[in-house]
Amino acid sequence: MMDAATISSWMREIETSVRAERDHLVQLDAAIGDGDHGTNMNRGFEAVVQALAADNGSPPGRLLIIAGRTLVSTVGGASGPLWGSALRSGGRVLGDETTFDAPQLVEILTAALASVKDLGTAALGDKTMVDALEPAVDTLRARVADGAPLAQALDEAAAAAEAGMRATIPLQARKGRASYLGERSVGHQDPGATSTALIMRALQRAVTSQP
Amino acid sequence: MMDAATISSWMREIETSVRAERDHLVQLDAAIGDGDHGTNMNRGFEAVVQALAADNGSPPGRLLIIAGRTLVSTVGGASGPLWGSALRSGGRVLGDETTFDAPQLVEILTAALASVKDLGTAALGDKTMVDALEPAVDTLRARVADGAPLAQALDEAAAAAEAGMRATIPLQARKGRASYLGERSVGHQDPGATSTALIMRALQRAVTSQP
Amino acid sequence: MAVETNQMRKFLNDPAAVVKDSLKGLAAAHGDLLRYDAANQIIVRKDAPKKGKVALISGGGSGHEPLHGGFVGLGMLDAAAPGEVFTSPVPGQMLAATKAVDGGAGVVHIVKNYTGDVLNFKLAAEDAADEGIKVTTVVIDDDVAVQDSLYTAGRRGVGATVLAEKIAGAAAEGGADLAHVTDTIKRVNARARSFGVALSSCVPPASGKAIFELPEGQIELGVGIHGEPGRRRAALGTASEVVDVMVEAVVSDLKAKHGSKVLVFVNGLGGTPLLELYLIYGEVDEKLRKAGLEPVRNLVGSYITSLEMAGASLTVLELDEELIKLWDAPVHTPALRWRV
Amino acid sequence: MAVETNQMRKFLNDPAAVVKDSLKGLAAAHGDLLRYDAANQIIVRKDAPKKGKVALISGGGSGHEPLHGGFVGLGMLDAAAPGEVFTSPVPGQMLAATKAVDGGAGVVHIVKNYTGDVLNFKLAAEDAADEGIKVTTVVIDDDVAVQDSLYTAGRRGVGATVLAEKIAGAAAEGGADLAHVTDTIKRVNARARSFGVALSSCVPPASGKAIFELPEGQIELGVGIHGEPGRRRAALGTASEVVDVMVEAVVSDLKAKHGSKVLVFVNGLGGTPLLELYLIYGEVDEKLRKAGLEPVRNLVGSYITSLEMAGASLTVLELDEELIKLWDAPVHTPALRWRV
Ligand SMILES: Nc1ncnc2c1ncn2[C@@H]1O[C@H](COP(=O)(O)OP(=O)(O)O)[C@@H](O)[C@H]1O
Ligand SMILES: Nc1ncnc2c1ncn2[C@@H]1O[C@H](COP(=O)(O)OP(=O)(O)O)[C@@H](O)[C@H]1O
Ligand SMILES: [Mg+2]
Ligand SMILES: [Mg+2]
Ligand SMILES: [Mg+2]
Ligand SMILES: [Mg+2]
Repeated sequence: MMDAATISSWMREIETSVRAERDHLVQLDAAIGDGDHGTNMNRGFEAVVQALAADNGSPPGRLLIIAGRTLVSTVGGASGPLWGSALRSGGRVLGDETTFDAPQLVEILTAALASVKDLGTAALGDKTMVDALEPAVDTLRARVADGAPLAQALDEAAAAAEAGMRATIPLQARKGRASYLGERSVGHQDPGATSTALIMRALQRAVTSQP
Repeated sequence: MMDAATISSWMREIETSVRAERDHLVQLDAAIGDGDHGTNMNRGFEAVVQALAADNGSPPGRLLIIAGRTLVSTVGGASGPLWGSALRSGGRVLGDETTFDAPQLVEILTAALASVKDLGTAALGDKTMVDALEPAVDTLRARVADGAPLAQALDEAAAAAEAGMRATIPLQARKGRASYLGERSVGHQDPGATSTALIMRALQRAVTSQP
Repeated sequence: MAVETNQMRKFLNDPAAVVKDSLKGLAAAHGDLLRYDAANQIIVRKDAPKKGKVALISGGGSGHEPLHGGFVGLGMLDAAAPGEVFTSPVPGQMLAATKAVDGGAGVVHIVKNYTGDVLNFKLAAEDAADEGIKVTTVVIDDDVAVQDSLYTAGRRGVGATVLAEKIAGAAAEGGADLAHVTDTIKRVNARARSFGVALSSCVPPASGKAIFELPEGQIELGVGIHGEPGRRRAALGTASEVVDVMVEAVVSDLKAKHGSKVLVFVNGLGGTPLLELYLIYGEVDEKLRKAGLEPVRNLVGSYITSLEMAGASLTVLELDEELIKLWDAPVHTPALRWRV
Repeated sequence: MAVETNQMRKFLNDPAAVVKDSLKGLAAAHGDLLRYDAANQIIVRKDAPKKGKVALISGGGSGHEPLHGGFVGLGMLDAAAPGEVFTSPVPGQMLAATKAVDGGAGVVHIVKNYTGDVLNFKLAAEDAADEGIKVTTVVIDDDVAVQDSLYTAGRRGVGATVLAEKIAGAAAEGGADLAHVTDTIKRVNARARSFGVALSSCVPPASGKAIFELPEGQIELGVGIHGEPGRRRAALGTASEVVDVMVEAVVSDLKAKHGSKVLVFVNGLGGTPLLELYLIYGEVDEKLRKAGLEPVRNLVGSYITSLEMAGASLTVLELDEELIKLWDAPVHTPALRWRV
């Protein structure tokens, strides 16, 4: 079973890897955007970790909602509202339950993906974070349904996100700033898909490193 | 004896060598001024050559006055009024005489030097064109007084101008833009002294190449 | 002077605080017109809220100064919400600004069309609605360099934003209601087109690195205002050739009636001096007249910038009598002032 | 776009024609205020000569825009004589300008203290006097970066020129006579001090090359407005440290009475965006108050520039009631406009 601690360590894992990859994300965004994705995500998840550290005893769903609110109120840019609402809708799935299992984790991520697509109106292939998030969620759902061990399902989901991230390279962007470049967006990896892959890998680490 | 043809060929000789040294003069001025001395002098003497070509039959003194007016009305910068009034006062020395001899040439250049110093209030050692013009005029006066052949006297005068030009390198400028640099003006050759040396050398060529 | 240096050609204290430091200075210089609410990082018109007046707010990433904070004042914006450099502000800023200026007649959100701006303003508008404030939103998308389509993010909002803020601000100052002010902004956006070119990149303070490398003698055609490269790169020709491209792009898309009166906005991107902007204006004026348009108003200067980027943008607005009247109406802000 | 490229980050046609092309555009944009006399290369106020009004003219090298042409209009200059870039205009231009604006009450020549400007204006004033026009000349020399002495060219004229043109222009518009207008300019010059710093060189169109090389992380202290290097080079510190140097240089030389009201002019040299200029203003305002001076008026923007040079200058003018009244008086020029 997973609980509030799982969410907290997921957020800490994200903060660590986003900070480590900050400059890389900035470079990717400089190539086809405006060069701030690394600083945006870094600022946001630093704030999230602080907010959760200050929290005492909220259930996991609440923690996700707090994390989402924090992203919305600190990131700005496109990624702030998108990941912010994603985590908020994910959190609402759990209500006040203190623990959650694999199928519920699938529901959380399904709700998160839905709100990203709803708010951003991006579809698979538009060269956005959706290209990493959607395959990850689909993979997790399928493997959990097959009854695969969660650790393995999450590993495959993260791998699917990473594959989706790489698959954005040849695409021409249809959403976000990169779309302004038209053909010139081809040949570059989407920064948001890249940070999304980090977020899914962080989830796998958070869950498997659990006692 | 010298005449109007001497003045015309002097101006043509100046135009040729200033055009050839244009970029060098620009570089010298860029180091301690504002990088336009080469273009200024080039613009001015091109106009002078045109003006004299358009003239028919004016006496040498008038030609110098026309040349001076032309410099004043085309150069701008510090060098325009300075060389402009220099040639104008030099020309006034001759009135309407159609020929002039070595002692009169000394008078012309003496008047020219006087008006530069009067207008610009620069003294020897201030790191200006005066540092090239004054030794040249003094040398010419002395050698002509000694009864030296004019060609030789002019060669020594030009050499004195070139020595004065080089002697500006270690000086700290007290006049002109270079003075704004204070100690930083030390170690650079003054552009105006450099073009002055070209002008004196051009005079020597103009006179000696005479039939 | 300290040995510790900052590796940019910029006057900065803490690069992370550049926006706050600059807003502090703006307020210190123009305390007669506006105040800086540091807690919410918003610039608010001094006499706001004005009872019964429709309020206008705008916002977006910083680095485009004087946009938007420099346009707060009489006859223009009631508040501005500046984000970090090139990063959209967060909804909390727009919500605070909306509350600070609401005079009961409603608040218009003027939003440049960038995904981040649109989404953050959307969340703010929802929150404001929850608090019972009437909010309308108009998205500006005048940049013809970007191909528009249902399936893309659509065109960027650039120069028309300045014109819309001035013109709608005059309408609001004149007592127009929420529907009319909103409609006026939409009309400006519908009748204006822009195209930008860059001769250099710019250096965001946070990264300290140029966003792209542009060799001398090359030009980026179709750039926006966030240091992003343009649609294509070409050899830099004469100003006349560059202006041909800008005018053709704008005019062919605007499709104004022959003989229309137009407002011409020649905007500097931050690093291009006025000497060149006026040279460009001369070319634009001549070419527009050849194209059968009549420039009757103009604005020449750096009003919607991309930090210190060398470059310029052209915006052409087709005018009618009402728009001319509103453009000429009094305005008193740090960056635009006339008739007061 | 043509393959033949120009090797600068500039919008140019023929580099040799940049000044004329730009003046043409200025006149096209502001035909309501001024006209361009191309034959004499001067900008003249539209309604000049104004019978009985003292006329003000100024001039100097180009590359400092909006100075001087952008300051021609109601309440400021009657004419401007722009030379080639960074090169003094020739006497014929100032003579033509003087004749074009003389309304019988006399003409004041406002001259920035550069040998070239001083000598060319001197010759023009002599010619004007020969034609029976009353001309007075005031030389502006407010730059404290330059040590003054009887035996040198003396201080440069920089920021105070803008303030003198505005303030004396208001006096002339208000009907002051030649002696009073002349004296007003002298008072402004006597009560103003300036200091400039650069973070980059600039590129004159004629040569296409930077005048000096300044590595990133270095600053030139005490620069003028002709792309010349400063008095010394130092490591670039924080904005606060740089402003300490500027304020200390200006205040220690100005020696204003404690508690004096001052006008603070934070000027951009062309390539430094408003984001930074306001950041600088915030620092200056704070430090001046600490130094016991009271900023009651300010001007922040790029008004006397050095092409696209990155940098800024600070000018502080000690005010009295008359100077405040004249500063606040209506002005309507391309670059400065209020109360009309
Ligand atoms: N409409 C959208 N739907 C989903 N993701 C989007 C959308 N627009 C942009 N993104 C994602 O956001 C990323 C950019 O985020 P960021 O740089 O932080 O914001 P901004 O583009 O405002 O600077 C893009 O790489 C892309 O993955
Ligand atoms: N007061 C002066 N007296 C004599 N020569 C001067 C004086 N001021 C400047 N010069 C000369 O003028 C030269 C610079 O000329 P130029 O570059 O054409 O004008 P500017 O300095 O106005 O750009 C200097 O190198 C110096 O020799
Ligand atoms: Mg970005
Ligand atoms: Mg020079
Ligand atoms: Mg951004
Ligand atoms: Mg010069």
